[in-house]
Amino acid sequence: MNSTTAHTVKSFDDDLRLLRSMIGEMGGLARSQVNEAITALLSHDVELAKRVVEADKRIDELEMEAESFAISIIARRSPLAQDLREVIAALKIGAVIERIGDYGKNIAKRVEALSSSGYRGASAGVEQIGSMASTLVDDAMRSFAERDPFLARAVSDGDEAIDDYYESLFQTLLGEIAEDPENTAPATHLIFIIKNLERIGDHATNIAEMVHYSATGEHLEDRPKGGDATGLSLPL
Amino acid sequence: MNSTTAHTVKSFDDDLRLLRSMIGEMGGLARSQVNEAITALLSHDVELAKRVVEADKRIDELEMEAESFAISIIARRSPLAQDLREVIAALKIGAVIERIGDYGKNIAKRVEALSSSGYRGASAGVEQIGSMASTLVDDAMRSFAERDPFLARAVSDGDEAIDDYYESLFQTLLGEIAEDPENTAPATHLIFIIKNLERIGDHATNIAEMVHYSATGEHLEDRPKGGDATGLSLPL
Amino acid sequence: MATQVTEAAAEEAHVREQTLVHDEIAFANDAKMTARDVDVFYGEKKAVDSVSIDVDSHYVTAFIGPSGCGKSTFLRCFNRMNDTIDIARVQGRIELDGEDIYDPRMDVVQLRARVGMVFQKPNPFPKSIYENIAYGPRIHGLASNKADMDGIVEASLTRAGLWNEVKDRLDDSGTALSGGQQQRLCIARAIAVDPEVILMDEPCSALDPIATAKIEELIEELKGRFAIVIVTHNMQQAARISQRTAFFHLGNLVEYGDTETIFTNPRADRTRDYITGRFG
Amino acid sequence: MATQVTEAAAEEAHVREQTLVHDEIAFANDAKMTARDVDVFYGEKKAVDSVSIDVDSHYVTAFIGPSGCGKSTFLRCFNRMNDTIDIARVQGRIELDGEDIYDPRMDVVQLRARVGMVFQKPNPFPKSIYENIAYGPRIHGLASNKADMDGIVEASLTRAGLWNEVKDRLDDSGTALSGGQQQRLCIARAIAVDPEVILMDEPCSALDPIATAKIEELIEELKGRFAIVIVTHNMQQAARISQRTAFFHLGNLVEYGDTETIFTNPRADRTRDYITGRFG
Amino acid sequence: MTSADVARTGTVDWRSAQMQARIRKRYAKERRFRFLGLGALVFAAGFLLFLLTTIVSDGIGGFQRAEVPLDIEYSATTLGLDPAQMSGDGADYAINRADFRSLVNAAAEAQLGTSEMISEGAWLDVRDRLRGDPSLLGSRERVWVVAAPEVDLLAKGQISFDVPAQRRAVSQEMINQYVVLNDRGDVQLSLNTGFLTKADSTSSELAGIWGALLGSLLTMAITLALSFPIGVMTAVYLEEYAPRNRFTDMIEVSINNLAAVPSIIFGLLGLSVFLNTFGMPRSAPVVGGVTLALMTLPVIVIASRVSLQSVPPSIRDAALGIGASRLQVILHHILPVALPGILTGTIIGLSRALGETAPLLLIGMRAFVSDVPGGVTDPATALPVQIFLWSDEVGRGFVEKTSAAIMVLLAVLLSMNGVAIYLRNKFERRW
Amino acid sequence: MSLGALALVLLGLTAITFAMTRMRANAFASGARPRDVHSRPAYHAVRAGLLALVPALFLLLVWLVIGDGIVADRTLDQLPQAAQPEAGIERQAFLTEMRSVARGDLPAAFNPAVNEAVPIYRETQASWTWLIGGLVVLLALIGGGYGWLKTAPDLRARTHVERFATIILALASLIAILTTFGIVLSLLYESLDFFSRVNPLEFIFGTHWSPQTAIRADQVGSSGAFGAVPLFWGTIFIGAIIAMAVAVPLGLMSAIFLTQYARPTARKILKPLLEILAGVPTVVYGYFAALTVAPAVRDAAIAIGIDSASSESALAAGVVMGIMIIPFVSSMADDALSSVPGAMRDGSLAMGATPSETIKKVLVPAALPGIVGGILLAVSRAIGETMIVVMAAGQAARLTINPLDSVTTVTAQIVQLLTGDQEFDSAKTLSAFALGLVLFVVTLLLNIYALAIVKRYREAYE
Ligand SMILES: Nc1ncnc2c1ncn2[C@@H]1O[C@H](COP(=O)(O)OP(=O)(O)OP(=O)(O)O)[C@@H](O)[C@H]1O
Ligand SMILES: Nc1ncnc2c1ncn2[C@@H]1O[C@H](COP(=O)(O)OP(=O)(O)OP(=O)(O)O)[C@@H](O)[C@H]1O
Ligand SMILES: [Mg+2]
Ligand SMILES: [Mg+2]
Ligand SMILES: O=P([O-])([O-])[O-]
Repeated sequence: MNSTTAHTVKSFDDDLRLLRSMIGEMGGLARSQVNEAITALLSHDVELAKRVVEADKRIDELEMEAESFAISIIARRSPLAQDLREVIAALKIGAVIERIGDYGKNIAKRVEALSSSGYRGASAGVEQIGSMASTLVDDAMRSFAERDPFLARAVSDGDEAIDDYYESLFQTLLGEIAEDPENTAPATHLIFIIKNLERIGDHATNIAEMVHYSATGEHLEDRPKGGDATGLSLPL
Repeated sequence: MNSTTAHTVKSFDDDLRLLRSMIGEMGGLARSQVNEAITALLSHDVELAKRVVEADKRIDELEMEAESFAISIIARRSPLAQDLREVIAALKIGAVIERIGDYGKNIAKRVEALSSSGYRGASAGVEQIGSMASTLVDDAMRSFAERDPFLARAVSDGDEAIDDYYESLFQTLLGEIAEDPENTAPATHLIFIIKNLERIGDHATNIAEMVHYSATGEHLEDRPKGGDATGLSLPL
Repeated sequence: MATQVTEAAAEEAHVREQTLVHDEIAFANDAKMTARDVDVFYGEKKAVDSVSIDVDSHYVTAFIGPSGCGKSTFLRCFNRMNDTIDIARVQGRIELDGEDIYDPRMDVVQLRARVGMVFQKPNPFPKSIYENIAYGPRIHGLASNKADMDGIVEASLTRAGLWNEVKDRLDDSGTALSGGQQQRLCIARAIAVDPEVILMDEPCSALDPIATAKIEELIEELKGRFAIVIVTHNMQQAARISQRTAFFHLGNLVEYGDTETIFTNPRADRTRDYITGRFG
Repeated sequence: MATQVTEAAAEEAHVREQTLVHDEIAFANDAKMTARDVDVFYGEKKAVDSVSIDVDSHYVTAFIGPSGCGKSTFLRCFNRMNDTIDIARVQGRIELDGEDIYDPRMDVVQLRARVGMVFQKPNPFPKSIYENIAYGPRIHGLASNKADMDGIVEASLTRAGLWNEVKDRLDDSGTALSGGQQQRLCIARAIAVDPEVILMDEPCSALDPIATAKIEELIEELKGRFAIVIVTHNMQQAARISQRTAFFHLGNLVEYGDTETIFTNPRADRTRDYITGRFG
Repeated sequence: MTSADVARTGTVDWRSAQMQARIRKRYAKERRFRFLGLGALVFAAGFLLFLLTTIVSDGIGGFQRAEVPLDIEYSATTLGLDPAQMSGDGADYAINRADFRSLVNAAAEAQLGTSEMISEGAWLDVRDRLRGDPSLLGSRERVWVVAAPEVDLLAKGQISFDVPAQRRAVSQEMINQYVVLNDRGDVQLSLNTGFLTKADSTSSELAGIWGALLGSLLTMAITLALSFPIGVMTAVYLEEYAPRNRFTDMIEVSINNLAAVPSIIFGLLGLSVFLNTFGMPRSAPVVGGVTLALMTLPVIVIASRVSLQSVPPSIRDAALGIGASRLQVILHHILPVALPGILTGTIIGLSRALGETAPLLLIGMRAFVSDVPGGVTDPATALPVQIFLWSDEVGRGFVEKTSAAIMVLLAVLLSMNGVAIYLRNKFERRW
Repeated sequence: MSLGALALVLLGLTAITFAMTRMRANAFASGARPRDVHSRPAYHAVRAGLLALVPALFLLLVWLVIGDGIVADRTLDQLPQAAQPEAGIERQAFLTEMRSVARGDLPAAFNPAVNEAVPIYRETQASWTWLIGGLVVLLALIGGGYGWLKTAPDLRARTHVERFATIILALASLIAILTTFGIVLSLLYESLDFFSRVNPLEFIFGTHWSPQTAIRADQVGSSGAFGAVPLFWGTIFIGAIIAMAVAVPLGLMSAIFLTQYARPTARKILKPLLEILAGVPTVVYGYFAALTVAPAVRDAAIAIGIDSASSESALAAGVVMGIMIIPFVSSMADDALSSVPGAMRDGSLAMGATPSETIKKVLVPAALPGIVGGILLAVSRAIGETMIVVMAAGQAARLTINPLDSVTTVTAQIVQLLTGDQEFDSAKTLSAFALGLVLFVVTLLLNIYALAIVKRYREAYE
């Protein structure tokens, strides 16, 4: 349902394009935040981690800008139908990306504690889940950029893999704590980190879902719920 | 800045009122979800926990309804200024409340694992942080219902207390894991639970912030960032 | 010349291709008025092309569409006001409560009492406010005495939300009111003969936002009691006050359905383009 | 009677109390036109009350406000079109590039060439399209020969986005165009004399949404080249096309500032009430 | 009933017998009313038709005249003409002094037995023939000369034989002679050229309207020359310039009232101001023209103002808005658009003036003028006055002359109105 | 130098000034930015041309009016004392004769003194003409030169030209006022003269009208001779009663049918037909009334047994006048009905009213002020109508309500009194002016009232 017709008032198109590009930029930033946070974590690069923390401000700023701009578009243009859905989706996607950025920052903030702890377990698993999350964000943003409801649906499906992977990593880390109580603090940090990455996956799914709504006007049937991965399946 | 003037088109007021009441209802539901989840947790009431999990669906439904309704208001009424801010705020607050509900559900989902584990530590602390979070949600919803920017500011400030309390509880629980590796799994659950409650506090703050924006048109100066409490101050 | 004709034909074929997007509501079971395959010609020119629609008693139905798409023309078929235009010719079937209104046995005078109309520019009669309202009931013999008539006048004005503003000056001329009040007076006048359907042709386009808001508020209140059909240029207005929206284009009914759906998620491309301001 | 007067006085006092809410932009440094303490009277009646405003070259400035609040009256001060109304009297100072336009030495004819105007209803001359455009340049002697004039006509029509639609029928009458085209023709005509400021008094209120969108698009394109001041009833329109908005009420300038601020977060209560549709 | 919630929806039973009867009555009234309207129009149109047919049937004969043949010998001696004089400047003078009357009367008496059968002015035609062709002098030819009015009546069958002989306009003797002549084929009806080329005369068969027509045309020329420019300028001033003040109010009131002041008052004005005070010549087209100009002025002013007003103000605004000066606005935009209307009004005003009689009577344009006027200060009469004068004549022959003159007047007026209607239809503009 | 030649010279000078100024203005206008040049070259040219033309033309016109008098005076001054005519009529006759001879209209004058004066006259005239001609040319040169010299970029030539045009237009509009004043003054002047001879009360309230008897000097103002009441009655009877009884219903119904029922094609035919009825001159109606209608009325009256019927009857005149007024009433009603907005009609039809209900209850009431105003104007017209009554109503000043009687009207009497030989000094002649005054005042009041109604009505729909 890609609409190729332009608005009679071209500046309306310009506005929408600008809004999309703001969101797109945010998405790109958030994704690289996540990547760099993981890199910093794996390479124990405290400096890089600090930069990631610093860079999050930019995303926050962008989000506020995008939000104001979306509100301004609504106020100025009274968009309807597809246009309205698109603006609302942008508004909500912006908030979600900001959250992804925050997760990235949160991961980066834990880097110093982890690197100073000397604990080096589960790094392959973290790298793996990190790249899964990053890819998911990437796909979600691509579906947004291309207004592609099919890709969006694929993203939504892709989230399950990350959830499963999180479960197994979580088990592993719990095991490590049980193995050596010294590991408790760093492993707990790592648990939070992988939880964050799992949440990033959920949020990417949210984005995809909004893209689907914006493009088709219909909600995806099984709406995956954010913050809902409890890891309940773990035997206790 | 409470506006008492009614719209000339009364049904516009009716629409806004309905939207507010939908959000209000969601808020009430979410708060009782949190309360009941904590109760279930403390009293090891698996049945209650199940009901909480079940009841979350209602919040999700309500959120979708509220969102559609907000979009419909924008489409049908082209709200401006305060009205627009209010609708947008409602849209975003709805999403946040849904998130709070999810956290409540998440807590409830952990009840079964915890109660079957037999671990009974830190319950006083959990009760305390639970009631703090619940109060914060309550205050946030009150500030929303009364369009009260001052109360909203107070909520924003109250969040700090919960963050501090979370830190100390987190330390305590880490200590318990270190003490007895058997505690690892349940304590980790408890860590997630208090983390969730801390996040609920953050989200209440978010709501307050949106209320402030909606009522005054200005963002609160220091915007607290969700998902940003890393517990970094903890010594490792 | 020949190419032009061909092009026009091609264009028309294209238009026909895009069939009507209809909710099931287009053909409601308890419709107050139904139109089936209505064509309207002005001389040789077809202004409305095979439109079928059902108007429900309980809703406000809005007709939107670009200028000249035939909204007014089609609306005026519902009370046969097109009869007053010499060159206008209506084909197809329009029913009011199942009766064909273009049947020769249908009495136009009664039809128009049952299907009232409010026009673009407020057109109160240059008589007193009281006489403006009393006119319809009087010609139709609806009041048997002065007290009856007073009652009708008061009730109609009250329903039109004008009673409090004018009750102390019922003898003033209707034309001495402000534009918005005049339009409400016209609505009250239409109500006074106890119609079943009220047709409104851009009733707010001559009014400022304040007066417009008041009329919209009034329509909101009348909804349910009368079947209301309103033509409007203002999409926001259609979105605000109607429950059903019909989108016309080049004399065709392109889409008819639930207002919210039309404005948030229209099905036809032409509707979407029009609603979102993509006019080519 | 006495009470009425007192009430009126109290009302007025109340109105005055609410002082103007102004951004600093109300008094820009590089303003193209400035108005200071402008009062306009129709006979004894004050229609505009002590309005000060700066119009910037680079922006579209919108005047909004309820009907009769004096928007048009104030707008018409900027090119002294109020001179044509016998009973209108203007006090205060209005400057164009620092020159007082109400100075007796200021020549009205030249002023009006520099400050063009577009009216509510499209008003092309009943002449050919070409002559419509050429008229202004001709009386002001802007073209020295036919080729020059052709150039001006083409350039103006092109800028008004009309050239492609009319280039093959420049000899047709301007009144034979559609309403929206006519209005663009009028804008082209105003552009043709190379004005510095263009005043528009509800230029779209007689047009349908499609034509309106085209005019808005045109205004968007002209912005920056000319200082544009536009009066509009349609708040959405003001929000869409302007960068500065002034809200008038009962002859007062209530608020003047950045359009986005006005429409998302107005400062004055009266502005907010008007914008959000709370008309009492 | 004090509240709105008295639900009345659907309470009216349109099908009830009472309602149906009511409807039928209403439709019957409708038909009666419509019929009355049509009747009024038919009556008005019928009257017009009746008037026109009466006039035409009465007047058509005015364009014909009866002629009888006479053999005329242009004898130089009888006429006292010297063939040598018949060329050069002296010819006219000589011919004018020649006694054609006796020549023709003698011929009539000789050939018809009496000169009663030919018109008193029959000799004029004979003289004109010779003047046209001097070489005829000395020759002999058969000339159809104008017959006497009685013969005219008889030839046109306007003498009814039903009435008793003593009440007939023609003596029995005359009738007998006419029958003889007619049986010989010596009476013919031919086109009355004199009617369109000559001035008034006391004998109906010789009277023409050219003098009156020319008088009317001269009068109208003066009227047009004065009233058109002044009227248009006044209208432009009032519509485009005049500030609202006492002075303009006075002008306006004056004009509106002048437009409805009875025309005879203008006659009084002309009489007392132009004739008695300024001492202008009586019976002259110039006075008639000035008087009628004053009468026409308000018509033109009002028509012009209406026409100017119908130029939408938006055009003014448009022109002013791009910096046209007031004069430019008027000359470039307003007058061109208003001109058809102004011209229509002017023509209608003029045609009214052309048909006007009363004021001309008062300023003496009712005099008997048997010469075609040569200029605007020469005594003249006007077409409608001529009609009035002829209608008063007792001579039976003047009845058809009057009607014929009316036909000419109506023809002129109709063509003027035709032009006005054409102009109006052609340039009528819907804004 | 003849006047024509002088006028030509003047026009030539104007044209030259125009052309030269235009060139001068073109020179500075072509280089400059339009904003630096106040007026377009054409305006400069027109301004200078007017400066050349107007003062000179004014002098010329003044000379045209008073010149002949001056020349005559100078001529007479040069004559020997004895040859000079005495003032007054004699002088007038002398001058007339002198001028005729000088023009060549007369070969020679009867008065030998005139013959003497002619060459002097010619000479004086020639020298004065040359003098004035020179002055005119000089004025034109000075004015044109001044205009040319003053031409500069910042000269507000446009403003000047505009102001000149305004003055000319204002002057033109003065004519209307002058006419009104002329009418009022002349009527008043003559009427005052009349009322100094006849008691105004007698005139207004007297019931006996017999102006002929008043010719004899000893009977001036004698009782009853100038009682105008029968005339007033006759006027009202014919114009306001009989004529209106015919014109109002027929005119109104015609207008209603035309505007509301007739199809466009029918309207296109019927409306001009009515206009023709309006365009027929009154003298034709008069003729028709006198020749056809009056005898018919009389015959009809006799047929139904009224033997007293005269061949000149109020009825005949009134009916024909009524028919004449139909188009007037109809077009006023048509205007009034058409200016009721179409929306009003739609509004009523949409209520379920039949067309005739709409007409009777909405349109006509809405248009009523306009219609009433129109009828009043029609009355004013009818009572001022002259020819029909002159030709068909008769001359008998009689107070009667029998429409078959002959009556006379104010206008008929005015014509009667003022045609034929008149003695301007007689009460009989002057009484016509008194009648005119009454007629004027009455129609004036009617008009003012009617126009006020119509105007207020029109404003209601604007
Ligand atoms: N009386 C008429 N005679 C001839 N054609 C007409 C007449 N009225 C309308 N039309 C034509 O019929 C078509 C439909 O007109 P209609 O007035 O129904 O359009 P509309 O949708 O109401 O437009 P608008 O929004 O401008 O009122 C147009 O092309 C118009 O030109
Ligand atoms: N020509 C006039 N003569 C007298 N009063 C006038 C005139 N024009 C406007 N007014 C009055 O001046 C006030 C301001 O009028 P103005 O036309 O400026 O209002 P506006 O804001 O443009 O309203 P709208 O939105 O209806 O065009 C109104 O009260 C109006 O009645
Ligand atoms: Mg329409
Ligand atoms: Mg305005
Ligand atoms: O982003 P959340 O932490 O609210 O799930």
